Amino acid sequence: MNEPILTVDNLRVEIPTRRGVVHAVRGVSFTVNRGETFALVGESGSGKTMTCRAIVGLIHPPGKIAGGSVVFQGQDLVRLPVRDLERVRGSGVVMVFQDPMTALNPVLTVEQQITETLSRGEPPLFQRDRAIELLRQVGIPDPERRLGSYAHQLSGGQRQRVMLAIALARQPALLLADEPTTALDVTIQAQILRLMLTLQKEFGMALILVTHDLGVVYQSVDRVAVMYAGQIVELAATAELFARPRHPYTIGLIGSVPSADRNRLLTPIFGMPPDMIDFGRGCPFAPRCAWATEECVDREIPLAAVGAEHWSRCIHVDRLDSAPPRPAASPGGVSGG
Amino acid sequence: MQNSPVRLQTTRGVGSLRNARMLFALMIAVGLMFAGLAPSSAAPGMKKVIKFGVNRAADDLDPITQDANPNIWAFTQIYQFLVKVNVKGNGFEPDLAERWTTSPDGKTWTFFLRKNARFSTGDTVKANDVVASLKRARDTKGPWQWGLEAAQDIKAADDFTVAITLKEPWAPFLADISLFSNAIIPEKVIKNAKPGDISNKPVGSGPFMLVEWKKGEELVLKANPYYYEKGYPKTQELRIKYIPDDNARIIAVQSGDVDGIDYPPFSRMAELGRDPKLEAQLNPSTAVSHLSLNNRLSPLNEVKFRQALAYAIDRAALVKAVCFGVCTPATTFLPMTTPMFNASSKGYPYDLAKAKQLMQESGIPTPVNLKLLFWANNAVHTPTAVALKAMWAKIGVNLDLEPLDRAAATTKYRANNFQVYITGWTNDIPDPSQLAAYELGFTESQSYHSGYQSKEMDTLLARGLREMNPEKRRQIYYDVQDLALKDSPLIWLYYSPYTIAINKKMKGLVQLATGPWIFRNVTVSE
Amino acid sequence: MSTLVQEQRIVADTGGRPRLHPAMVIGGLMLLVIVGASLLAPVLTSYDPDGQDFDQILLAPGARHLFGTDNFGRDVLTRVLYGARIDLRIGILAVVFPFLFGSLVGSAAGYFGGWVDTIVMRTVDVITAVPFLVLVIAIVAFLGPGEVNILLAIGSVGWVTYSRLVRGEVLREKNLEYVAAARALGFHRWRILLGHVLPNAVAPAIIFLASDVVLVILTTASLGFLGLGVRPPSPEWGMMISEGREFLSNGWWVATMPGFACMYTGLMFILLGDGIADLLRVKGQ
Amino acid sequence: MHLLNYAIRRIGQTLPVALLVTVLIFMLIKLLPGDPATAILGERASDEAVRDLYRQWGLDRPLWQQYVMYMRNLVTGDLGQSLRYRTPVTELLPRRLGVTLFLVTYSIALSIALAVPLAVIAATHRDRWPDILVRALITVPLASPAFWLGILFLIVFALKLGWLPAAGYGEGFTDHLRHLFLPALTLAQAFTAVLTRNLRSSLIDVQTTTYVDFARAKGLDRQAVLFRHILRAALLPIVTLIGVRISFAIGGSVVIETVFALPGLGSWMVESILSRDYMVVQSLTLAFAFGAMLINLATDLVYPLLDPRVRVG
Repeated sequence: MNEPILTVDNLRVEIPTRRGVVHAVRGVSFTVNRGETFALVGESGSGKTMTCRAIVGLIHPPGKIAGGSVVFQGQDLVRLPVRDLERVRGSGVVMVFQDPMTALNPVLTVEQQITETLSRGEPPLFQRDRAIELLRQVGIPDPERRLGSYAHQLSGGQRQRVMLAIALARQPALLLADEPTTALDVTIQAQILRLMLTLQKEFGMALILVTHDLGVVYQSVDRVAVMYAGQIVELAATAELFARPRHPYTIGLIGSVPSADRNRLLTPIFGMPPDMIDFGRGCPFAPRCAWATEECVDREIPLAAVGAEHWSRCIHVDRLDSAPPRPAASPGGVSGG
Repeated sequence: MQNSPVRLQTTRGVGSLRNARMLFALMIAVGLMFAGLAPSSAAPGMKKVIKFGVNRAADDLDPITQDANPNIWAFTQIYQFLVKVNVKGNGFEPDLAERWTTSPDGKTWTFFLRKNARFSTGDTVKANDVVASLKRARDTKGPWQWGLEAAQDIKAADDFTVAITLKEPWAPFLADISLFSNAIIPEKVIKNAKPGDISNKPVGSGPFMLVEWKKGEELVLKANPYYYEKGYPKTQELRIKYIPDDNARIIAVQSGDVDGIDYPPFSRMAELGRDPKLEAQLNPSTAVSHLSLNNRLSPLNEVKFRQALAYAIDRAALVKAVCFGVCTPATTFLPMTTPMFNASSKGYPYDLAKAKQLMQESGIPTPVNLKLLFWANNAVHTPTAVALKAMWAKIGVNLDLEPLDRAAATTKYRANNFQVYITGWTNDIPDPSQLAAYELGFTESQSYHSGYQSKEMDTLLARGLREMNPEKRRQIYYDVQDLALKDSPLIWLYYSPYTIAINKKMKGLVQLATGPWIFRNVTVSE
Repeated sequence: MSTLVQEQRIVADTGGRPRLHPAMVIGGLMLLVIVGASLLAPVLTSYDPDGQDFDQILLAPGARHLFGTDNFGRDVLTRVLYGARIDLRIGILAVVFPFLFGSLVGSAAGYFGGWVDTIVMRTVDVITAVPFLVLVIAIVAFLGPGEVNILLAIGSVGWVTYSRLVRGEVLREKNLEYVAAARALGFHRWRILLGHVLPNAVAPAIIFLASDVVLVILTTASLGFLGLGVRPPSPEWGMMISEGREFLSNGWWVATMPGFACMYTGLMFILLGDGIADLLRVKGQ
Repeated sequence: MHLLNYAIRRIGQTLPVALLVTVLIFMLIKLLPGDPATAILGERASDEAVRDLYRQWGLDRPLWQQYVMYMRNLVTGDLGQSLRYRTPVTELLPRRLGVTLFLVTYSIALSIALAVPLAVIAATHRDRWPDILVRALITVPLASPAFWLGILFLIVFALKLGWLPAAGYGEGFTDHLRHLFLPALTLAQAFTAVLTRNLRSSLIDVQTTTYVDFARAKGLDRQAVLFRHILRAALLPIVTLIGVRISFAIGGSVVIETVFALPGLGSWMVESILSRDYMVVQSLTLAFAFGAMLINLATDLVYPLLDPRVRVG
């Protein structure tokens, strides 16, 4: 069970711009096991999407992977020739995207987009049957009729299901899902999420779920990595993380999750995410952190084990259980600029 | 008048002899290979088709209505005439008429037809065909009726004799009868023709006949199988291709797409001459380039002003800039090649001082504004206009250039709605009378629309038409040339040659001074 | 200010402030050079653009005549420099008026719809049904050659493209919220159209403008080729090219030098156009 | 048969336009200074001869009568006679139409064949030297007069290298391909440049779309992604461009046909305008107008087939 299928080590992604180099991913390392459900959580711009794109080799130029490795089933995808990488995609790793409207080709039918994914050489009739079967598996009613539809003729939920059908066409071992429910109606979000988890079991895949919503994560994933400013700041099993968050940012995130408990106030995280171009050496969260001290700004802070299978990038781990020494940064406070 | 036909006859004889031998050899060779198949008459090593690129397309092949050279020059291939102009353009030689006589009073001309001439339909050319054709030419309204103006009666004496009675003795009659509009067409065709038939499907007894006409693109002519002279034309097919753009035409001959082209611009002659594959020919012509001045308008009605303008033109420079040296400054209104051209005339040499003095004498205050009308997009007119502007500026004349497309310019000019107009002339007959009447006689064309009118000139012109003594007639035309220069109703600029460029493999092409090419002797080696 | 989830774009151009596009800078410099050179022509060369010298015919480029001389012994460089004035003038005038007229008509058609739209668009259809060059040739043949007539001919056909472009944009813009808002505020419709809609709708037309200048200069050249260009002895480049084509083999410079000038100007306007397009796109975002 | 209905309705809508075009051109050419009789008979013709010809052609009648006569003939399919060639226009038209259609189609095909690889190279190497090179390269033809380029092509390829014929149209399809290569290439220059520019930016837009990412992410190889997903979508806006451009190409053929001595519609049109061959000018204008109309219609009809999001109507 604990056999790793993906090992990401010290992954770095850089995007040169006119203002300077954006360090989108800064030395991210984690492991995903076979059949496991793993979540990458963070604000927009924290580097979680870039991490996923880097794993499947889909960073748009001029952005590039600046270092590190992505070992999938024994192969380093970063150093793999494009032709071989293409072979790994689809049957090995697949990524699905946030907005199914833009992720489906508008001028190809559902059938065309499924069958082109299937391996070559199968007779057309067989491909058609496979397509119908896949659509049925993702819960599309009347799949025969839907084969000839175009993306714009489907509802949002149906589009996401079709995208899943396409992604599963070659039974991948690992599915990367980048905010798969964000673009959907709230009522449908849960359905899709449940569907994904069901399919994950059915296909025996590992799943990396990327989300900014800790609420999504709570009941459905095995382990969670919290990202901030291109780094993993905390990594732990889900229950452990929610029970014993060991990073101020995680605490902030958990605090900002709406819950059924009406008595609890939402605690916003004040301040702005940091500038991704010009970092100091210290903790990038320090300007927004209620526990921050001089030391936080002065030195680089490593990801350190803080418990069993629990890592955090905070030097004040021990003080986090007590109340913050001062209120968090004031509204409109320090920005990254 | 005598020399050149004889010389031509000789070369023709040799040519046909050689051709016959070759033909014989070929017949044997081909006969051995394809017994029973009709042999091609092309000599071995010779192309079966001549391709010739021209700058204007033929559009109408009815000889009596046409003014445009491409049509006229096609007539020469398709039709025959009673007599034809010799190569030099200064005399005549027999064509359908083997010989001719004049009555002592000079009023009756008798033409004796050769008996072996046949139309491309196979019918023999007889006197009734000649009579019908000439009557049609004389009696149908058109620009060329003057060609038979003098003919009162046209009769067939017998099948092969035609008698023409004139109103009065007419000096240029033989020249007139050689005019292209007097081409001989079968009487049958004339009688049965619907309007446009002759224009589109011409029938004649010339060396070639029209087989296909892609209008505005190509004329396909094939040898007339009944042509009276055996062994001619030497090449079985002639394609006249319309390639209007100068560059395209030159490149076509340089690259071998066609065997020859007409009118390469003067500017390219030196370069074409250097091309080892080509022969750039400057053929004597009857072309005179001139300015028509509107003598009706002030200050152009002042003879001194017109003379000043004429003196102020540096014709040598014009020849350099416009003709790249291949033209000759004009000294009289007549082309150098026309009989009775006065070679001792000095014309108007470039003399700026004299021009300025004449300007002063005329009392016309400067600057004078003049408008120059000319054809746009013409390789010769535009540079002429540009040069004139600079030259006349020196005597205080401010020339405003007005280029118009051909149709618009011509209409304006014909309506006398112009001040100065660049134009030019080519003779259609080897005699000064046509040009003299047109350019200096008011009745014919208001003196080339200049409006010039002179009793003295009119008298001279009338005498010139009727004087039968060659020496006296010459003197009359010398006087005409002097008077024309003195009155200067027009300004003559330069004489230009015809230009053609042909592949050196093409032999036997002749271009008459009146313009038409003669293709009957042409061969092109492979 | 606080948000639960902060947005930040990782993509380039985070500044949001319009930057000077390099194409714009190069194009602008080129424009400066050619305008300067044409204005300073009398200083830069001692020759007269129409000054003929029959002893100096078709001289190859050399020290005395950098671009050689033509068949009248005129200095080609001098003519090219003076020609720049004419070509820039034709190019810009023949574009500005159609642009103004076309934009106005097109926006009115798009905004008011109904019979205004019908009349305008049918007129546009009629004009576009005949190939541009053919129509211009007919009009120039009618008016006679000359600079003003060329301007009129090109202008009377050229506005069509602008009116189409602007109409399409106006149709899109007029349904946007700000128009409804302006209407709700009781602004007069002309004020809404000219003050609000048009400035937003005119961007594609402005982008087209720069490439249209190139097109106009080339059209003028084609007219020259067909004998319908400006009047000689004007040193207009198209005329120079078309007159010089007679000498391509024995005096290549006569046609080639103005050809290069034409290309230079074309490149310049294309760069300027790219720059403007970029600027407007940044603004539009 | 929804499409058919639409097509019929569209043609119905454009008929008044075509009618207006005939009026416009009829007026325009009749207003041109200069007349066909003078153009044909030349400057030496007698006034009488010119008047006769006018009467013969019916050009002495009032303009509106001439127009009615023309339209009446038109309805019966009679385009009138070429005044200059004394031949029915319908007899002269097919061959010349063939030349121009061949030339224009050929040039568009060449444009696409050139522009697609150029644009792909440029877009995939965005802002790197191949892109800069391509973009610099295509501004050259965009900014040079077509006839000038045509003459240079003629000198280099027909004359110096002797690879291709210099003039004419040839007989038979392969011969046409050879003869028309240089003219088509010259005509294609400007369009290639425009197409490359548009296609490049279109490709760049499409390249970064999520559906292309997804196509890659789901394991398609580069060829499949390029041809099925990127090019197909990127070519969509180009279809409209081609429609617009064809009528441009027909206009451009006026000059190209003259440079290369091709007996097509364009050169015929100019010749006919210059010789005031009224009937030919009218007929050709009508032919051009119908052509433009058909092309617009075709674009409108084809577009929904290519892009399912767009519906006819």
